[in-house]
Amino acid sequence: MSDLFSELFLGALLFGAMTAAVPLLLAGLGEQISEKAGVLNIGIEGMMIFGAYTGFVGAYYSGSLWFGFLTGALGGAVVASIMVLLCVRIGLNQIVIGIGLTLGFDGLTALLHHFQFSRTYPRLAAAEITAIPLLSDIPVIGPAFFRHHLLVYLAVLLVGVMVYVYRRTQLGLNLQAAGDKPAALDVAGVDVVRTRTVAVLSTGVLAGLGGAYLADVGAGIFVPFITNGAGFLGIVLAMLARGRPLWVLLGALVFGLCLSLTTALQVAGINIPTDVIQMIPFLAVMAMLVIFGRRSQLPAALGIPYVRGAR
Amino acid sequence: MEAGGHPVIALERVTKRFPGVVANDSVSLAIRAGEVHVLLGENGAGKSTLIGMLSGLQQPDEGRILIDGQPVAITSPRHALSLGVGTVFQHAMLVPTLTVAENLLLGAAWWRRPRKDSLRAEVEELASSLGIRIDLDATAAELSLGEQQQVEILRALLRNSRVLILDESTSMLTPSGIDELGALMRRLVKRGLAIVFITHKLREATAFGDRISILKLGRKVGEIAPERFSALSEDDLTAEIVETMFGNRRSDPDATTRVGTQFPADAQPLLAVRDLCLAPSATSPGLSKISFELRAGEVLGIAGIDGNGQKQLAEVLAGQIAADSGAILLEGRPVDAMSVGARRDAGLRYLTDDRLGEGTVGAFPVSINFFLKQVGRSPFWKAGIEQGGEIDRRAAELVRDYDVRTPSIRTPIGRLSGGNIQKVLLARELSTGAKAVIFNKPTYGLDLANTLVTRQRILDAAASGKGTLVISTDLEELLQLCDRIAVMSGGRLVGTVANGPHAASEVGSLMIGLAA
Amino acid sequence: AEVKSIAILTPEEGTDYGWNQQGVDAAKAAAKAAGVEVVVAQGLGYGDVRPTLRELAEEGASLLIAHASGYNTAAPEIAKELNVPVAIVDTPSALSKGLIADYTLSGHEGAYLAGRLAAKMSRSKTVGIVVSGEPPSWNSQSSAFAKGVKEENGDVKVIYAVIGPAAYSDAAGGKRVTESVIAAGADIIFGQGNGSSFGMLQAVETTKAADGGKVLFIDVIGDKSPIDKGFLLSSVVWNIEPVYAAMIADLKADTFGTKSYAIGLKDDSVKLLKTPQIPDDVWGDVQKIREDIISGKIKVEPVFEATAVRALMSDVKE
Amino acid sequence: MSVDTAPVEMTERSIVARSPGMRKVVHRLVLTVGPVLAALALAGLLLLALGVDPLAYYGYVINRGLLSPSGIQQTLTRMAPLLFLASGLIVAFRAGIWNLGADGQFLLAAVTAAAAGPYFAAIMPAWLAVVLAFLMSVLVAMAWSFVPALLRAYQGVNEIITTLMMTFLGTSLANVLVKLVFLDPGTTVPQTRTLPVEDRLPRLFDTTISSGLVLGLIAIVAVHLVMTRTSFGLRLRIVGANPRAAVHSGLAVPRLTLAVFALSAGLAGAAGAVDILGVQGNVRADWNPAYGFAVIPMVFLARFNGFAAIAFVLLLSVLSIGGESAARRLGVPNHFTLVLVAIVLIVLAIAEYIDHRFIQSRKA
Ligand SMILES: Nc1ncnc2c1ncn2[C@@H]1O[C@H](COP(=O)(O)OP(=O)(O)OP(=O)(O)O)[C@@H](O)[C@H]1O
Ligand SMILES: Nc1ncnc2c1ncn2[C@@H]1O[C@H](COP(=O)(O)OP(=O)(O)OP(=O)(O)O)[C@@H](O)[C@H]1O
Ligand SMILES: [Mg+2]
Ligand SMILES: [Mg+2]
Repeated sequence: MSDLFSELFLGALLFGAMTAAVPLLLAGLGEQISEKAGVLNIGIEGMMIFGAYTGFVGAYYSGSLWFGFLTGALGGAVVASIMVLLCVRIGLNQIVIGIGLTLGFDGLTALLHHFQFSRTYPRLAAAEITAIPLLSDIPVIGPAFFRHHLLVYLAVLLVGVMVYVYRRTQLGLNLQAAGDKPAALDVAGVDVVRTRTVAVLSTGVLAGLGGAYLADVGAGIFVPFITNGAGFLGIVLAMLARGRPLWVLLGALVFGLCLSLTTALQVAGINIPTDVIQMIPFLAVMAMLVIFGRRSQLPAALGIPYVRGAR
Repeated sequence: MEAGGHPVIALERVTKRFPGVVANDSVSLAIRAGEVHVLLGENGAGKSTLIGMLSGLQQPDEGRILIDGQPVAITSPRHALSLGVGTVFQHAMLVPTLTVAENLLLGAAWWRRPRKDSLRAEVEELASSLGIRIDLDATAAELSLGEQQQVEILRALLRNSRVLILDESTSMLTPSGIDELGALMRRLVKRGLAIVFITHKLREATAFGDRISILKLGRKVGEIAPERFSALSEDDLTAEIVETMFGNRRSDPDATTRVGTQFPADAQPLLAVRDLCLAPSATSPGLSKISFELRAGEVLGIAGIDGNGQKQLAEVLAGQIAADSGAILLEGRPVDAMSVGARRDAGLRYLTDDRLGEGTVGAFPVSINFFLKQVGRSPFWKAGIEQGGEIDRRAAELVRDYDVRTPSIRTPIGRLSGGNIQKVLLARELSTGAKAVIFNKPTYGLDLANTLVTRQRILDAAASGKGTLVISTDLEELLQLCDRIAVMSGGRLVGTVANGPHAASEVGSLMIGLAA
Repeated sequence: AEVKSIAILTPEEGTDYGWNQQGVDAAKAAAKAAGVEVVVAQGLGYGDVRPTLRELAEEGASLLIAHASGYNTAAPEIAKELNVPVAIVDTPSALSKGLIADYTLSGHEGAYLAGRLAAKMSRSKTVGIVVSGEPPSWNSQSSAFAKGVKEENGDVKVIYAVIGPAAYSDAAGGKRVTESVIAAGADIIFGQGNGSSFGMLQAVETTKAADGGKVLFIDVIGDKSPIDKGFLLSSVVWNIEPVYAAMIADLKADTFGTKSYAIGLKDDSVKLLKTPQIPDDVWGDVQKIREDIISGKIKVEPVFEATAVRALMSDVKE
Repeated sequence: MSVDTAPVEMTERSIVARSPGMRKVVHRLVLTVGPVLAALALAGLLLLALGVDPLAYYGYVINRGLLSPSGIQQTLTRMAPLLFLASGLIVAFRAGIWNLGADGQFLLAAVTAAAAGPYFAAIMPAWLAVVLAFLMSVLVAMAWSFVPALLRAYQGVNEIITTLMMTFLGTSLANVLVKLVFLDPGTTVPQTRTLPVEDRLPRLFDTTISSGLVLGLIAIVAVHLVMTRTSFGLRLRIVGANPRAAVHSGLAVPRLTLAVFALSAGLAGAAGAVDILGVQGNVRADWNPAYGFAVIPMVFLARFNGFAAIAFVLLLSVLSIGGESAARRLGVPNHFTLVLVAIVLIVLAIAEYIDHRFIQSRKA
């Protein structure tokens, strides 16, 4: 059986891991922005599924993946703007609205799919690959990590961008202040509501983009509930990474690898139920928490709506 | 001299209402360049609200605000800053997780790279000219409240404000700190700044002010212009202020100092503390070999600049944190092993300085807050079941005895003023079975009347044979209350002096590190 | 007894070109043929269907077809409670006269044929089986397919991969796993999965085989040719109508619940789909094999347990 | 982690102002019914867009979910596990513990009940078997929350992360147990042995309503009374409203935290147990109704008040039971029920906000 493990196969496994990781990465980075700014964005699953739908529709009717990503990002932003209106502007309970949005858009997209695609199941053409010169020729590694759609590289670049934003820009300071002590940010002359609005909308854009990638590149088709839980993985990643984008990338990759590991073991004929392998990353993280578990400094104002001058 | 410049800001018949209260009732006020304008008034008089409107946190319901003679609607803090109004708020307004530098940089355009270097230069220059020292790279959370206030003042000046507003900024400072701030204010007004200074301490008002306005229940009930201000002697001034604030003549509580009663050295100590040690942390110097004895009926003061381990000492004594080593004996019996609850039962009580933070549950009614430390005890709970009637009866009693001003015993305590919250805490700690009581900053943020009440409670407690430990950053307070005053610095007790004529200077020199 | 109406309950909408659609369509057809009413309750999910079963029973349905292995605990209970005939899947043991009938749908004979076909047509001598879950009816087809491959040509490798837990709607997972299996050398994919099977199809359509040629897809249960782009090699198509028709007949004859129903090659209730991708000579051979199975010359035993199937896979590989 | 404590504060007030009075009840009722109607109108527009007559749809929902004798029985039966979940969440949320792991605790308890029930039933009287299975499930659920509890109590590790992860873990573990450990050899379908109908929790009188409903009601009322009328409940509420005040008042915060987790998870476990021992009889692989996820918002909308929670849980059940029926009759995909529930949630939340504003302005 070992002869099955050709370079080609190993490459494909890692390629699959990467492909599976990208939506988690985007969702995680997105959630991270909201949480930094003090908004617990439980609605991210809803933003992803709607992004997946609008992203697919856009790509399918325009024939352009990039247009699909655009519509996907917009779709996510639409859901996010509901969250902004209800949770950031008028300060409704973020958990209630978050769950409401997730349920609602799961259902809505399933409905839309039913009336639009459930007889034709349209599928997209293969996503065009951008091979990175030289790197893409390395055996295994090359096809695994350097023959992807351009968006994948951009998503990874985004990690660096976010590190820069958090560490080196006023925006970074504003976001952190909005999460740790909004009143102080306000009296320093920065509008807290606006800052959080920006944060939540960015989350929507990234989550929507993640959903669009999942549908357009990951699956090439939209089916109901296609995101099944990716958004919640994003929340877990963001909370574990606590403001460090690199950790989100790391976590996303680990989850992706575990998925491919499943396939690898099966192909090798090793008889472990998929469920067991799915548990590995969570077990690892819990173990880490138990061993190193230190106080997790989540933003002090996380989940608390800000009202100027209230006491 | 500098008084009598043109009004930078003028409020015209400004009114602000909140659910159930008129916080400001057509208040008119002129704030002039080159003038320290002192705002006095009881808790809840409306001072902070007035400030809130000047700094854009709130908008007036009626009346208008003029800047340089032009009516302006100050819509947001950003707007206020752009108009040159810088405010240091009553409650610290720094982001604890950011460094001092980052805090100072907050507010610049969002796409900018934080310009740390140019900031460093500016701060160097400004700070030295003001004679204050600031570590830009320290995290805000590491700073003592005093240092935080300095940072906030600096921030206001960095934004070259024309008007600087200080809301109860001295409540956290030591005498020397207060004097420094006073001197600083004088220097600033010389530069042509306009300053609004809110305090509950008449001494500060008379010492640093040019003009005084007095608020009462939201109304402006009096103003003393610079001319009269300089004309009157300090005592007359004080008298007049007290007159306007309280109607009947009542003397400034800080005026008198008490001569400590000498306790026979062989008297059995009520509370004995031996070599208490606690490891230092990022935010505190910890405790090193703290030892002292407190006798029944004695008032022992602990002076010192805020953040020198006083809070840690109090919490170790109360059992909220465990000491690394050392012993605490109450009536000769060690209590080190006891829990907070057990120590309380034994008669060791702790009245915290953080009223809303840990002293009370703001959302809970006054009645429950009285018994926060007796949850589950009869007669208020029987077999774990809440005895509503019993609780309400006793609560009503305490509200009466301690003269707590609250709409009802069901009012969420967070709604009450600090002064009234303090009365609830006093009632809770002093009511039944107290032997040794630790008071931490007992009158911080309280107005004159509440301050007097609180201090009288402490003296009564001592008179009734309780041992009382008073931690305060307010030296006058200690001089007025204590038999002996110990000075704390860097987590150590650097010396103890018997109260008396020379106590003030001795304590002062101990604070700044000279041996007594 | 007289039969006024029958009702069918499916976990997903009957628009999946698969299990649910075949069930719904068959029920409609059978009802039409027998001239009885049909009630369709679809998209009920895999949760508790008792409320719907009760409601349908009260509405006077003469037969409740619980078309999901997940319903085979609830349905018999309701049958006994309200004394209404129900038909359930994958539970031959539950037969009860006049009350409970079982139809264990297994396309294993067809899957065996598909295996033979795949082995004949694989250029790389490697074929893949991708499933989104391991319910009995799929297991029996997976194993039979593998058996068919091996008996056609012992050198052909079979790669078996399960997408992941509860991956019925995981189209992305379907595509990912299928791509890996193709990368491992497979140029024919035998795919079973609801929503996820569209991901498998997508992978087949967008991924080249190792030799740069086309990868072909063998589907199950339904007929996806309406949405095919030229990659559908075949499908093990189930026609459940005869089963439901027989049930209605047995109800009328009061013999309901005395036998369990099955589908098979002989009455074409299981048949291999002929597509343009299949050369006529190959199709001819396959038809001969079909005869042998019907005549009993070739025996194909269904294997339903997941563990057994996996075990089988690891040694068919050698 | 602090999640918007506004609702908590509200309850605290409404509790201490221990004069519910008809007026308040009516007020609340209006404040619930009104928005629900508004939400239905909103969802009605969507139905129209789908070419379905909203009135007909809602007619079926009400009729099946509430009015028809058998329908209401289904609704009430469905409420049993939801009530237990709600009571578990109330305990946690009031104590400021954001236990988002209810579904994992629910599933593992369900598997335990499904494994233990039939096993015990074979060797002892049915009632005893059910009781034992019930207790075991509760214990398992408690155990499942133990690690997050310890981490929160002694390490300050935020429980939202840990409980979310434990839910992912629990879902997988439940599947592993069903597929590998407790597999019923009698069938090819991956599921546990089945507890015979006659051995399950008794039904009420001659209805099909599971007596789990009664247990659920008892549980949630008990929880409400404990939280609002006893010293233990007050301690938990202090920890929830102001942990530092709890330390200052000498409460043993870590131990209380452990207690909260145990109670909350235990009740979630009880939910799984009553669902299996009362209705399902067994657990199938990949079975996950995710009730907890749907109940969380209901508990918030009820402002952590047990009685209000009963009403909201009823609403949820009516919508899910009635919606299924209406969808079938009118040929709307069942997914519409999801959308309906979501709209109701959001509109209720908005109404709550408006009411809050109204009260404030009335004070002025
Ligand atoms: N955000 C608010 N919401 C409701 N009422 C408020 C609010 N802020 C202030 N008030 C009301 O306005 C009155 C004035 O409060 P304010 O804080 O201005 O008093 P103050 O003079 O600053 O008291 P102190 O000296 O104790 O700081 C209070 O009695 C209170 O009832
Ligand atoms: N949310 C609120 N609603 C109504 N009145 C309030 C509210 N918060 C505070 N107040 C009122 O504001 C006045 C001042 O409040 P504040 O908290 O400033 O008291 P304080 O005496 O200044 O205590 P501290 O000096 O410690 O802040 C008090 O009269 C209090 O009743
Ligand atoms: Mg004030
Ligand atoms: Mg104040």
